[in-house]
Amino acid sequence: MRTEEKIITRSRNRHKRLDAFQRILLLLVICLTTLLGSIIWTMPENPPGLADAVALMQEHSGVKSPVTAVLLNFRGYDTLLEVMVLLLAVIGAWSLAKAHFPQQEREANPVQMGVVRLLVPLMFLVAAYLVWQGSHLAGGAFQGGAILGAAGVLMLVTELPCLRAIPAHPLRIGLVLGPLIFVGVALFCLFLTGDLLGYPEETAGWLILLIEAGCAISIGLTLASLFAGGHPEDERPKNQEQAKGPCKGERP
Amino acid sequence: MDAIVIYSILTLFDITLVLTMLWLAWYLLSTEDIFKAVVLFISFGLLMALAWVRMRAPDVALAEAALGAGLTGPLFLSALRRMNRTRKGERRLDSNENRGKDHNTEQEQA
Amino acid sequence: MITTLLYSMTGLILFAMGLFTLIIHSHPLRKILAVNVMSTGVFLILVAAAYKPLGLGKIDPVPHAMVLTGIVVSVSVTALALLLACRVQETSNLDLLERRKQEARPKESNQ
Amino acid sequence: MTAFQLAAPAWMIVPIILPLIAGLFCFLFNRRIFAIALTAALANLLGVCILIYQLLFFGPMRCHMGGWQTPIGITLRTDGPALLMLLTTAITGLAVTLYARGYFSYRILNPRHAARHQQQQRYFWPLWMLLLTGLNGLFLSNDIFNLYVTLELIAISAASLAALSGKPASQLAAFRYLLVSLLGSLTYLLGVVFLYRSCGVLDLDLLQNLMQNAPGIRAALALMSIGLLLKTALFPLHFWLPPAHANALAPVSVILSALVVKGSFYLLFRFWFEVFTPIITTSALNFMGTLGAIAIVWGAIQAMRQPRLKLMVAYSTVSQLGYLFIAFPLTRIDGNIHIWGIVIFMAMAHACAKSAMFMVAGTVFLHLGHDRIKDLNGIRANLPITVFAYGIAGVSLMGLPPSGGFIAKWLLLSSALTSSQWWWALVIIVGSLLAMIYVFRVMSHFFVIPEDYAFTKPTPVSPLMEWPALALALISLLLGLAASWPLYILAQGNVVLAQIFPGGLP
Repeated sequence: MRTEEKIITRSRNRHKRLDAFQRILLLLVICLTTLLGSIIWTMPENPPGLADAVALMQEHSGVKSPVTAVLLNFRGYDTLLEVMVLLLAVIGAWSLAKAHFPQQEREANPVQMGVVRLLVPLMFLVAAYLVWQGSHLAGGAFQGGAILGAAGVLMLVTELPCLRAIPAHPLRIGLVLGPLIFVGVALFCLFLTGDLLGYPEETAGWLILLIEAGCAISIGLTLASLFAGGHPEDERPKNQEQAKGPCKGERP
Repeated sequence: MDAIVIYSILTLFDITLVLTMLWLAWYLLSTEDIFKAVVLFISFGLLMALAWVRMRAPDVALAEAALGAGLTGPLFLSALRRMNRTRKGERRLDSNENRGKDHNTEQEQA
Repeated sequence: MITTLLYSMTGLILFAMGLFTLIIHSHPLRKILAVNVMSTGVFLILVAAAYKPLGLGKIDPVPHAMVLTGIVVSVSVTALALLLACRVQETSNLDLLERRKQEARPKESNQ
Repeated sequence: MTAFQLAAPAWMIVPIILPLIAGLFCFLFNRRIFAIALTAALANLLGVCILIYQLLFFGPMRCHMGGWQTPIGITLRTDGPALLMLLTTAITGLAVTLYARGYFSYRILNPRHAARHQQQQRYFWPLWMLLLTGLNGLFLSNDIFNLYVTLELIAISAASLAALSGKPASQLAAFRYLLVSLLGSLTYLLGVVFLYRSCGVLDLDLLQNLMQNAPGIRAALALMSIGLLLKTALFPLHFWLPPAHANALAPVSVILSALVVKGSFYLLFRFWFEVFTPIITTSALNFMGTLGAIAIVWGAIQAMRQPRLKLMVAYSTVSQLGYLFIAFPLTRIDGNIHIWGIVIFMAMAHACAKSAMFMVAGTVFLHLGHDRIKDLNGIRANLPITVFAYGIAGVSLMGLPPSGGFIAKWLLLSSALTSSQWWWALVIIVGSLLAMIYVFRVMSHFFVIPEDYAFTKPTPVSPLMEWPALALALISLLLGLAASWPLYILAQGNVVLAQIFPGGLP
């Protein structure tokens, strides 16, 4: 602990002066930035892009918003993998520690409770609206999911007693719901059209909305679980009750 | 004439926004106090949302506002709180009050 | 095109500042903050390239989709890194404590 | 049902979507996780075999995701190098899956920490399956932004796996590993941004056609290369690798060392020798070769000095990665003939041999409770198969005939000599000698049985822990005998190679 303490105090009392290594590094970074900056400076004024190509195919995508079209139709495979990245973050977090809840029940602050009662339903509504309008305006699964996640964070901050008892299995189902729907739709399209995620043109809009709804729920749960910072209370092997080995992350 | 006025106002806005962002970023990266840095990071995220709107990227702006301010900030704050609590907990453990409870340090195989 | 250039340069400077901080600072939270600033810089360059003033052509939606993907990825990675940083501190503190205990009674210690 | 004809490119998604679904189910269910993972690993191998069959009979293929053509859609593609990497991943992955089963069941038998070990196993499977998804996606993808997403997928799952053991050292190493991976990904992404601004497309084929010597493209190449080098742990950037690989659980070390670093290396190599070839300069190639040479010697010297077996194997990875980079400067003069063969051979042989080595290290650790090299005496009496596997894998690492490592080094040597760049040949020979020293140093401890050695009753080690290691070691040994077969696959669809060996390789 002494060394830890020392490191901490050293970083606290860091002097403004830089040592030799840091100066060299600073010089290097400045050179790099200048070089890259000059390259950007000389780049052509109208960079080539895919705007026209996307606009050309827009009407076949089933949605009116170009960003949603790119995200869920033209480059839907990217988004599928990215939803997996989110899920991976939760699996990684659950493997690291147990969620932190204070040991004793605490009487919730009435002001906080009032805020939660007022805000959380409102946030659910906003999230649903964002997912719905994602097909023609700004919005979509990520934005809706982020709002849902923020609602979850709000509830976690208030330390609602009901959150402590959330069982692991339904939570897991909720977390994989979005990815499962996504994969399911992708394989369904494979059967129908021979291409993974190759939506039939007339139903593309509805399939995209289905994926977005599922993903929004999962993303919201994912972000809230990440905030909770670990796996739920009862996430413990079933048949090993006698071996009361302490879970990692359990702290006195 | 009008176009020029709008253009110069916009450019002025751009320069202000950019300078504020750079200053904020520099400040949050160099300040001694981590808590202050996190709070500054949240406001930096909000400014970024403004910049995305200016870049005509409303989708990104929405995501940044919700994720940057609504989630990343609380994440950092809770991590900071957890770290501080650990340091306090360590002191308590250090004075041998809870000797029996520090079970997750048993040397493990592999 | 001054706007594109302005924001691109800002993004580049943000990237450089983040990089510098990431290398020289030792506090884990500051490192994670630095990575976040860096990623914001990269996204800014990407979106600035797609910018067209109102009425001067279409905006390229592909970079926007890419940035959206990137933001969500960076949030999840940030969360994981923060948790890992907390775990590092918790386990290393307890480990040091344990080691000192073992040093205090070296006879009983058995690897 | 065009999707299910054997000639259909849609088969390409099998190695991606199957581990993905398996990962989801492994996370969702509490029981039968191993059955799910094993099924996925077997089906993955089968899928790769189908893809190889396709390549041999129908040639390289492109699969347009969602049916969208290249400028806006994402394309997957198969060719010789990608399929050989996929095959290596599938075989090693299957062996790791079996080994991990044996490893975890052995540890759960220990009642003291059963709950913790069970929990580790619980999360190991979904993380490993999703890592496999990321790797397969990386080898197949033909789109620079999609490659970024797969890189992130790999980075997060690899860092989580590295932290799985819960020991303080592993957590710190994993944190550092995560940060380095993130830095690498971000630098890569900045390169992608520069490339998109210069060319306006994301597909590798289209980029190849647009390649010109513009400053923006050069900057993009430099940034992407730095990002990937950081992930591949080439010499000055290797600092994060030994702690992360040596402190992880044994199956995780296998995955990280044999497969994960190969992913970013494969990407780097493909960029340099396929997409950006017109703007690569000789000095850049020589620079990479020099770094590789330093890595070979430095890694080997460090490996010789390590007190612990796992650390030694980890430093040996640093050294062996250097051979992959020493191939760079030999290409220009050699006219691109051998280069893919050398590199893919080296990667395959190293993946098999190094996984066998890490499996051996893990088994020894479980058996003895430590892996200090000087106290390993006499383990041969208790773990004969494991020690045998170590010896064979060592042969491949040293590059003795008939191993796959020998073929790769022989190809390297011959191109170095024919292009009269003898200094690279010198480095290769010195590296092999050093490898011999560090392999034999451990071997001598395995075999020497001191006089006062007390033969303890051997604790039964699951056969699942011993046989996969031996199988992989044998594969890396026999790779040299069957060398013409991978080279034949490599020649499919490769214009240069096909001209040289019209009827396949002798």
